[in-house]
Amino acid sequence: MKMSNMHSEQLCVNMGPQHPSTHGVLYLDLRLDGEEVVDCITHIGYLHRSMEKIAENRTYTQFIPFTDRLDYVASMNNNLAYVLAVEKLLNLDVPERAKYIRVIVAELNRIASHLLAIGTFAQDLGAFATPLFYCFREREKVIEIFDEVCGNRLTYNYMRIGGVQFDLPEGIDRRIKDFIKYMRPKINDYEGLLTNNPIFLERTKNIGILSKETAINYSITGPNLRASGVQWDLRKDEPYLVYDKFEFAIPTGKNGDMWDRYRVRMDELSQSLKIIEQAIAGIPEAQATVKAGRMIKPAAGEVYFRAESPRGELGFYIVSDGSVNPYRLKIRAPSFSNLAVLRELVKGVKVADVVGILGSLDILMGEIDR
Amino acid sequence: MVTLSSLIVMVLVVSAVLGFISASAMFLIWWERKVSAHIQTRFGPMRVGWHGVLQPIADAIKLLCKEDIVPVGVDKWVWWLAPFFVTVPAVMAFVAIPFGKNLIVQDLNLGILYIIAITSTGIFGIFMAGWGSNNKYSLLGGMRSAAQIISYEIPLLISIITVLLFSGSLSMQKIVTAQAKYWFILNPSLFVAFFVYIISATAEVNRAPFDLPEAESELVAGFHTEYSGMKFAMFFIAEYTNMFTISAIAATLFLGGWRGPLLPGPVWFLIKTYTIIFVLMWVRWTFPRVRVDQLMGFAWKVLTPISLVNLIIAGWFILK
Amino acid sequence: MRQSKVFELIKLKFPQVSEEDLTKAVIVPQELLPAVANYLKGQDLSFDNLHCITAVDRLERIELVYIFYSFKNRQQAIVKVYLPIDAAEVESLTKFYRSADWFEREVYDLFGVKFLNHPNLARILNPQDWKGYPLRKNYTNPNLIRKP
Amino acid sequence: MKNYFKRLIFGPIDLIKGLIVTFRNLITPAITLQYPTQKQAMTQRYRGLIDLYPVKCIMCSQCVKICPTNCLALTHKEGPDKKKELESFKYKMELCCFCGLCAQVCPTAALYMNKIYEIATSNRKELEINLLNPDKYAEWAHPTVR
Repeated sequence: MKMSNMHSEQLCVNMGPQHPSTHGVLYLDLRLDGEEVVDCITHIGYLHRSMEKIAENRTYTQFIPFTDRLDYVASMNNNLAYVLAVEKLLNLDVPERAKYIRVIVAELNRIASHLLAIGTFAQDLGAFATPLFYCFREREKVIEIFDEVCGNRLTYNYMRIGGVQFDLPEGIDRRIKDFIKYMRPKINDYEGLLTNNPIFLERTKNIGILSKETAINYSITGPNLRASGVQWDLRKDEPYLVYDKFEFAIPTGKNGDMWDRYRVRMDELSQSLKIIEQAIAGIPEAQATVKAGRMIKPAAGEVYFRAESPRGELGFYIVSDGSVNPYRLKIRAPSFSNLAVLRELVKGVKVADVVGILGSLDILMGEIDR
Repeated sequence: MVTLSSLIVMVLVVSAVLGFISASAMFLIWWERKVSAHIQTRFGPMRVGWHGVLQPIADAIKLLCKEDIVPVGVDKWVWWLAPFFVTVPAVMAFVAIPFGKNLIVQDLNLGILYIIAITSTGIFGIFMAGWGSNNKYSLLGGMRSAAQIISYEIPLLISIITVLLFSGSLSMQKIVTAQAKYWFILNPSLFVAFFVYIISATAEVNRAPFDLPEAESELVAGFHTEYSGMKFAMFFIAEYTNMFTISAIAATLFLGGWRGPLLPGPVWFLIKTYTIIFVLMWVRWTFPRVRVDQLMGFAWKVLTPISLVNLIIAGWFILK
Repeated sequence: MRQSKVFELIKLKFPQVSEEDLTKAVIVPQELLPAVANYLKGQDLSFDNLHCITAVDRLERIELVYIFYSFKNRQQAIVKVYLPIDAAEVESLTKFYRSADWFEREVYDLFGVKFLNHPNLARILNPQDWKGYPLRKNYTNPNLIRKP
Repeated sequence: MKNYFKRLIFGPIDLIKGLIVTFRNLITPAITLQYPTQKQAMTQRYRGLIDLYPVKCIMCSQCVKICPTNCLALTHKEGPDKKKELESFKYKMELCCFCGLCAQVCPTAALYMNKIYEIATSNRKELEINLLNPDKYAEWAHPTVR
């Protein structure tokens, strides 16, 4: 007998803004029929700091620390995307060593961010804290490297327009190599803990399926798009910095379900390790540091630049009027579009899967609300 | 006719049992925190006493001193009584648990049936908490819990019946005596029954990976979301007492109870019980949580058929 | 295919469009936007992805910026719509691209551009009862501190 | 049906794999530090609070101009020998975002960031720091540097 024609009174559950697993201050207005989700209305904006307005009142250099606060898990990538956009506006070329350093730190940060994504995803599925703690342990190693490189653990403010703030410190290449050696077996640990675990498979396979067409139509980017089977990675398809010199694969999924999204992130971990290995081996000796640049005056014009951040394509649309402050700065945050699809994905799933799908989309409210 | 001496004995026994229960629950809370911490490569509580042994006592004092918050719109009576309805059955089950050769409060001749019947009533408390809290998360947790416990009762009972076929008695002491030759777990049929029992008992006491009624990530804290202070502590104590009970039953039914060489009976009994509890904790901190429909599917599609087939095979063994 | 090629193709079909000198973006008249979007999404150009919508307040006008992307041809197209600041209204693109939903709400929230036929045009980042459109240049708020 | 039995048999094996991972971690020693008693050494480049060598300062106000949150303020006066002299150098710590731009832009390295990170206080007044006071950070814990 089909149970689908049995309905109970609709239950309205306000999930968030304070809830253990809404990844920040997200508010989901869930309409439940028993345990099944009928509708889900997403309310955002609890973390709105009006970054774009702030940018209009800051110089180009002064805005770099603010980009740290967008996607605070992957600050390096935010710095990078912003700095590259300004450099494109200025038509500025960056020393080769600075490019390599940027690649290394951006990929390290991608690993840190993906680790957090995997850990919190497992946490959302109810593997209480254990995978999260393992991921944190490994992420800590990355953060310690960053601490050494740029002196901060979360908001790095490391990139500068035209280069980087500091050169790599003495002996850091040894530490990064050690980290790669340490990280590889840990990935196997996660595989043992999660990938083939029957409960995990049950919870993730064929749930929250995001088809290729829907993903493109909703402008989903990053690992979520790749999990839906679109082989698209800006690092490969529109290479910036020196990504075209490295060999790496673009992991893609087949079905676009939760498991595929998890799988793509896991594979990207090892691909990033591969990139870092090559970058460390090929890093040239040269000047990489630049002054902070108090007065940067690009010519009037507009530029749109996007870079592959761990959550997708982070775009900066900068309009300059020739003064020291940007006339308009638009941040095209990947999580913003990625969250928009949530309503589509959660219709008809159980309430427990809502948090799972949310976790698998790997959103970050700092970036969505800006 | 209650004489003075029997009254004194009764009071002594009751206080001993209650003392043991609270001591055991506190020890288990500390142990769980330690096990989880070390699985996660942390230290866990380290401040109060040696490696934080006194942490549960500190927590209990803190909870006792807390303001008793009554949320607006709760169903007062139901909400107030729920913690008692959860805790009392958990305590009552101790009457028939054999700690040693003569160390049992009352060797009921329907011992195991009594325990199962009493512990099953704990669900009333959980559902009352879910209903009375006037909170949607609590309500969902309570409903999940009711569905879950009723479905897992079936494989649980069938696996116990398999044991009873071999022991030939419902009395806990007689079941232990029946294992004089060998532990029941060494019997292949009862080996299967042991796992069915452990899994369904885990679900019965709402432990991970079946902790849906209090599913942290979706239901905040499930049925006890709105409880604080001592009422919350009672839920907590009930959870750990129940965990002790099911492990004690497993030890009695399958691992020979208090039987064992060299060491005295109660020691053997506690070793076996705590080993099972450790496994439960280990499992809890490893696996993701199952979803509510998968949980029910697992009970009806996997555990119940297995236990039924197992029961038939066991019966055939005995009749042969 | 370059941006200029896209412009030529659109120009062929819609003679009213023009090209912005500085950025080479395609400027589409306000009333033609749905038709152009439909054409862009169609077989000829197959821009299947509306990557981003944003706006720039140019004091006398508001420029809407649409960034389209084609995964088939691996190509980007920037389309602009000039709107008068006092009557900023344009047809919504939600029926072609579902990503437009939130982007348009954001532009509405921050710039006050009304998107006609949008399914749910409500503020998205600011509270529902917020006064004014923060990213407009003439926006005032006692808490807004301008710093040179 | 075949799938059912396959999962029944291979499922537990994969579950045990997970249990082995956690057990391996159970017997490895903990990696966390007992915070107030054990502290991590700070790195060379760690960006703590802003600190000043008043003698080195040439009052160019570059730091004040580059600060994105406007947390620095300095005034100078003419000293007895017609030389510029620092009059006050205020640092509003509650506004500081620890970006380090001021320290980077300082031409004489007069402004630098020290390693203090335990900066919680119950009094908001304490967050407004006079950088000219030599004992300004005396009460706060100075961590070791790696």
